[in-house]
Amino acid sequence: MKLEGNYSFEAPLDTVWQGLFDPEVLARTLPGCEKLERQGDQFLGQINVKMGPVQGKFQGKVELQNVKERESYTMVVDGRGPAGFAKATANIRVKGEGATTRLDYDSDVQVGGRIASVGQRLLDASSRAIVKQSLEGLHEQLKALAARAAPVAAAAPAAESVAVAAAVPVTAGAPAAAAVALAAAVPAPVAAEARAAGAPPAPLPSAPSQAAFAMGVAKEVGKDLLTPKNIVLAVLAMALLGLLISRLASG
Amino acid sequence: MPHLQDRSEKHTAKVPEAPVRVETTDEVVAKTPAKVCGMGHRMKRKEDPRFIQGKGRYVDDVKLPGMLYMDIVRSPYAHAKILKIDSSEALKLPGVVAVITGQDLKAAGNLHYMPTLMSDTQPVLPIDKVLYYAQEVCAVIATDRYIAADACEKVVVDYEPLQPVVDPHEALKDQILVREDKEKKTNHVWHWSAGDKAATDAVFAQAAHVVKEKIYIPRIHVCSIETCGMVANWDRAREHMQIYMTSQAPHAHRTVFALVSGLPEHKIQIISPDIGGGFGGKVPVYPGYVVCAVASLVTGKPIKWIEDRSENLQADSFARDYHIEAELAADESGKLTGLRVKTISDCGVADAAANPSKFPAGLYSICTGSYPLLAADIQVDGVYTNKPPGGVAYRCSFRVTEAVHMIERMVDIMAHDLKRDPAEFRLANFIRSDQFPYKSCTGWVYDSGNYAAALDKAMKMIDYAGLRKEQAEKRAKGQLMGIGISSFTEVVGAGPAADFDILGIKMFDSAEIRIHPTGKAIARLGTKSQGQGHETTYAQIIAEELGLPATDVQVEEGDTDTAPYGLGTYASRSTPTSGAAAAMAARKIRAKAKKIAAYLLEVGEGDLEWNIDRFQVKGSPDQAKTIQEIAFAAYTNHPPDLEAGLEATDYYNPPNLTFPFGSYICVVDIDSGTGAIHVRRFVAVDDCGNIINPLIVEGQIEGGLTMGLAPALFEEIVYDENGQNLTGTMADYLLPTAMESPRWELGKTITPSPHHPFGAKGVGESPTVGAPPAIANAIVDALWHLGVRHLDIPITPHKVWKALREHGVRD
Amino acid sequence: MSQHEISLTVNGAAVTKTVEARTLLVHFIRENLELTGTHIGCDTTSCGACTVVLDGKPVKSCTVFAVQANGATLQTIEGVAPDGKLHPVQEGFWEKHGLQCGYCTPGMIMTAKSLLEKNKKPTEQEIREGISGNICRCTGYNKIVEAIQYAAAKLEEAR
Amino acid sequence: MIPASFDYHAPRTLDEALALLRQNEGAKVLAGGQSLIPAMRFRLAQPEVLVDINGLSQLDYIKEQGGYLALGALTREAALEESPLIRHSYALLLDTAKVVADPLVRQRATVGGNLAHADPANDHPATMLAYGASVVARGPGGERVIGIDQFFTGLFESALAPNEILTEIRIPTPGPGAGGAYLKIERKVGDYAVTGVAVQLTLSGNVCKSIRIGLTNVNPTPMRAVGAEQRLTGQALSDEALEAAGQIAAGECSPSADLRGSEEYKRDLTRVVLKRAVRLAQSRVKGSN
Repeated sequence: MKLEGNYSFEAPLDTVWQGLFDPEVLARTLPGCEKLERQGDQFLGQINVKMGPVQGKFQGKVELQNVKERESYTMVVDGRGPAGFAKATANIRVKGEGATTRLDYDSDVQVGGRIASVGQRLLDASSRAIVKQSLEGLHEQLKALAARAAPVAAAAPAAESVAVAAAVPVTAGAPAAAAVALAAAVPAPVAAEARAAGAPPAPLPSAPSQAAFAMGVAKEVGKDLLTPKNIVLAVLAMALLGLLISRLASG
Repeated sequence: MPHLQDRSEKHTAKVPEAPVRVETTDEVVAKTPAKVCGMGHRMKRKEDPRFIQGKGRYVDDVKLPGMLYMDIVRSPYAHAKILKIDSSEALKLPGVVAVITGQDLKAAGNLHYMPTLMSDTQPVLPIDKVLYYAQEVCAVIATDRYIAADACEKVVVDYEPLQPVVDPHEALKDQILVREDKEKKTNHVWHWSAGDKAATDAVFAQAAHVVKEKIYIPRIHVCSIETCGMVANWDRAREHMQIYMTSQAPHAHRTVFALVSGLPEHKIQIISPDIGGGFGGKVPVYPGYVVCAVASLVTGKPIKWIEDRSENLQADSFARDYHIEAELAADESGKLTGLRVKTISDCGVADAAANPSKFPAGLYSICTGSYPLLAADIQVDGVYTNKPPGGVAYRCSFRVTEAVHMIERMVDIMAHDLKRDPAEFRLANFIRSDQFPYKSCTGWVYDSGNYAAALDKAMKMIDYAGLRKEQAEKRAKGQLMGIGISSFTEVVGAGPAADFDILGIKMFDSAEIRIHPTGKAIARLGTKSQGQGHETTYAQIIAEELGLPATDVQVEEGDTDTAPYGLGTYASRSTPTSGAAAAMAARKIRAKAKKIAAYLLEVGEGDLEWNIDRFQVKGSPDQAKTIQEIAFAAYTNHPPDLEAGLEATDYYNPPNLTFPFGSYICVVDIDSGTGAIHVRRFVAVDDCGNIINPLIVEGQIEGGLTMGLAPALFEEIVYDENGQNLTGTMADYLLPTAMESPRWELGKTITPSPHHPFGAKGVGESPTVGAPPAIANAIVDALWHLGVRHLDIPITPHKVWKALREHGVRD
Repeated sequence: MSQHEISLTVNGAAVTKTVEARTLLVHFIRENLELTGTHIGCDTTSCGACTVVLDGKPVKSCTVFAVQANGATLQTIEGVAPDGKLHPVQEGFWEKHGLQCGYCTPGMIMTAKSLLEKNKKPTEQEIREGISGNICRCTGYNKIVEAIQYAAAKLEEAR
Repeated sequence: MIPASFDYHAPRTLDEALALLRQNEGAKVLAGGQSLIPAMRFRLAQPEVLVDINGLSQLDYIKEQGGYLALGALTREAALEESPLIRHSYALLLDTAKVVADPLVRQRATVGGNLAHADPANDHPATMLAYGASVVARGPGGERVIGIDQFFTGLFESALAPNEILTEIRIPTPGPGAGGAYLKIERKVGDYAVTGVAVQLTLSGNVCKSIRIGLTNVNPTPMRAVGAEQRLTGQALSDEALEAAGQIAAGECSPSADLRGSEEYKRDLTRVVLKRAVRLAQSRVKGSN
């Protein structure tokens, strides 16, 4: 499945790029995260996704490649769980256009396992919905960040390829969305963290419940300072949800 | 096992020196009285009382003391390396007994691979790589099926995903190798040909008209309502393996198990209980069966394995998957002359088709159909891809559906191109009834036929001329209506020993009849009913031959300890083979009965004649002995020079296949706004030779028609580019309900087989074979004037809508 | 996790059993009650092979938990002709050859029986609609429709 | 396919049910179960606690009162089909009830569950949007009424809080000149819609005084075809007006490609079916023929 599109943020390039690479927020806001550890250059995580009627544990791995400062990067997401897997490669490009910033993405998404065989009807819809919501959420987020005017850690991932632990949704459509959302929202922070911290990040404090995300990421973002990562996770969760609902009898 | 390679088809069947001419009729005549209920009677089925009261016994109904349950962990990838299988968490669950992996099977004697029916190999459980989505990775054995399911979720398999190859055309480039375990480093499995290329080239060079089309016949699934399953029960003390399994061919499976496991064959008993539909899906041996049997050997306990529907729809029982390029030639007058066909057969990861050994493309070369072509050149290539093995029949005699769909589509395209009425065009081109027995240019000897009679009858039944008039009127108003014809030739009843075998075992079949002293009987046969009504039809055959009431004949099948060896039920072979064997065994009994009757009546055998249920003295019918009296005498008062008892066995080797045929006409209305297709009428005239039980034959035809409608309009197994099956449940693999299935209208002609003992031909699959092109032809007929030449099945409203919009029709 | 004692009436007899909450009604019927006439054909509430009559309604027993049947009245195919005297619907299926492999048949009969209780003289279309939650792979449905028509006439005669 | 383990509760009263939801975070309400149980069988849903509300017979009713039709949330689809009241006065609802899944599923499936599941492929969301219905929810803080236009918040997401139970659906009683219809295109019985159009309108002569149109399975969230409604409101229902409205609806929905067909196909089908649904609703307006 291929997903591509673009989004225009009402924020300058620097704000967007910094927003995309804020490690602190990332670590703090992983919803449902039960475990997050660094293994060398890789971050491995486990997330327990609960969305509506759906629930599932997933192991995730994220790698950021070809990071070009304030320009582009590639995110490779690999998430697996008992219900299936999601793999996605997303190319993200940002470009300042005066007061606004344009983000272009294209991604190749593969969802497999039970989720895909049962939830075929939701693969495309949930992926698209997730991407849309995550970008809108990110936009809100960036506006909130800008408003707070807090100093943001400089994001300059030097590592060629850094893996980030992330809860990767294993649901249909989730992958694409996840990839894009992650790519759009979270990449740099992780890279920065990996480089700067050099030690495993502390276990994440309890994150907002996925239910809240489910209710609508966009609605909530502004007031609660959701990080991009959070959004990504929410997106993933949503994707899962979609998958879960699967193609079943209605009623 | 060697690859089957570069083979061309050879036939040994010859046109008989003194061919028997047969007449075509359309009335079933019952010669026996209702009390006897021999052939031709609409007898209510003997097996039904148990089914309508919930007393059928299917494999999942078998419950043995101490039985454990097996569930299978399956691959989420179509192609991946297995780095690690961690079953430690699963084993911690209370009630989990074992987790069996490919390594375990290897250690148990290289059981991690098994032979397929086509002498290829197939992984049972993989050790280093998975090759298709939903492949069996390991099996969990537990005390309860719920616990087994829980444990499967706890097994962690670490994969390194690999790029799969899903499209057979891509696979032929050999950039990704599906079977690294094979000596030959290619995905090309075999090449096979039939006909005569040079002669065909010559015919095409002379042709005035040539039509060309690409036709894809997608992968479909038999989806019998009962899935596959097994209960294996290894008795350590007796060193005896008792297996209940959903098997259409229990004897052949016993032999395969013996060869694979090394257990002596007499220590293996396979019982095929009631089967909830087979349609070819229960012919192959699947990995689950092997693992289940091994699990019983390992644990010493009975093990039950029953597939879920989604496992069934994703891992086994697949059919078709033929990519066809066809060219059909005709001369100036519109006489069909030649056929050229190139086909790619997508085998999946193994050539596990359920075909006779020497026919890797099944009986596909029957594809010259009902037409006396001068030459044909048929080429088929088998290709490996990262999909589960396919090639089961789906209610079809080995690829005949593919053949018939192709030729009937091509003939229709030719007729339309030449602006000829498709019915008139067929009538002008058929093999004439006086040409039978007819040897086709691909080597088949058609035993009998009268194609024009069947089409004539169908046209009358449906008022063909009236429909064409209606169509013209509607077209003038912009309404879309189509009429489609299919005049198919089937080939069933495999088969003659000279050409037909499965893993070397000749495709005879068998019957054993014992008459008890009180004149009741038991008959055991080598076939296995999956709903065809064998308990009734075989009893009627024996009733016809011996005059015993059919109700007095108990028919048994499916237990390899008691039934004579046979190859099983598929490919419409039961009546042509075991049915024939039953008649022949009955005739042996009758021959002995005659001796006994002569002894009792104190006359010479030459003075006796047979009359329905008795031998009577010629010219003196009062002097007679009924079969019951003779049976009693066989145990109480038999001739001193004759053995006691009254029984016989027959292993019947058919001299030729049988060639049922028919003509179907379908009428469709198409909604130009939505592309919706409404099958308004469907008339099916079938000729299956002499009919044993008209009620059962009607049921077979109606059921077959719905299974022909299904792939024509609904069913397709869809994979994405990564080999992920997207149709893994009945919610996405669409089986027709009573609402989608029209009311079928049946007619018949009867052209008996000249070589079959009672002139029957086999019927269960003709409608599945004949219906799809009739439907497809009707839809294309409705759209032809817009410029639509062909649509691949399943023809969905979406495809029709697309064609309409592309050709400027908009609601 | 949770275990529940449930009491229900099955084919006229009172039954009390303990079940796990997640036990599907169809498994309870087949495994615990050992009434194997009710079959399983899918995972998605699509095929109807598992149809039973629960509190007077035909339902797919694979999509109900056994614990939900606590206090209910349940009829399975085994309860349709308890004394061996066939119900007109069963007769119809036999007379008209409304079955082949027999696997979908119990579910089909339970649905047909309920249909005729609600609609005494259904048209062919109403019969087809009424059985559209049950899939038969063998018969092509013509003869199932005829079987139900036969039963409707037979029941009408009896009234 | 075997569900994972869970704890099960069968409350006798609504208050008891609400208390159980409060006490068990992540508890899931089990109504008809025809979507939830299959999801559980595939282990895509693994709720730790199920609160089965099937014992709350007080939620099973169909009655007209105070200018609206009140449906208890536990009303089964089959009950709608059989209700004389609905057969007489609620053609759109009757159309819908007849095409939800299949006749056996409809014996258990509930209207409340169909809405609360918030699956854009379900049939009742479009119908309730067309009716301008409202939904009654009970939570710890008591009862609130949610307009249907505010009810669906996302893919499988509704305005119901996790500790709330949907108790009633209210459909305004159609006035004089009102008519409705639901047309669903499905591949076979039991399938989700390729597209579905629910129309409820009020005519004055041939002029459409008001109209609401709901669409099924052509958007991530159940939606109204607002643009199409605007195009038709106050207009004579000419072929041109219907075609224009159909085109607007095709543009304002956002279907996804799946095995049912392409995005383009679903948009075009929505256009075609919308025209037919409006015509059918029009033909049902009393006295119009």
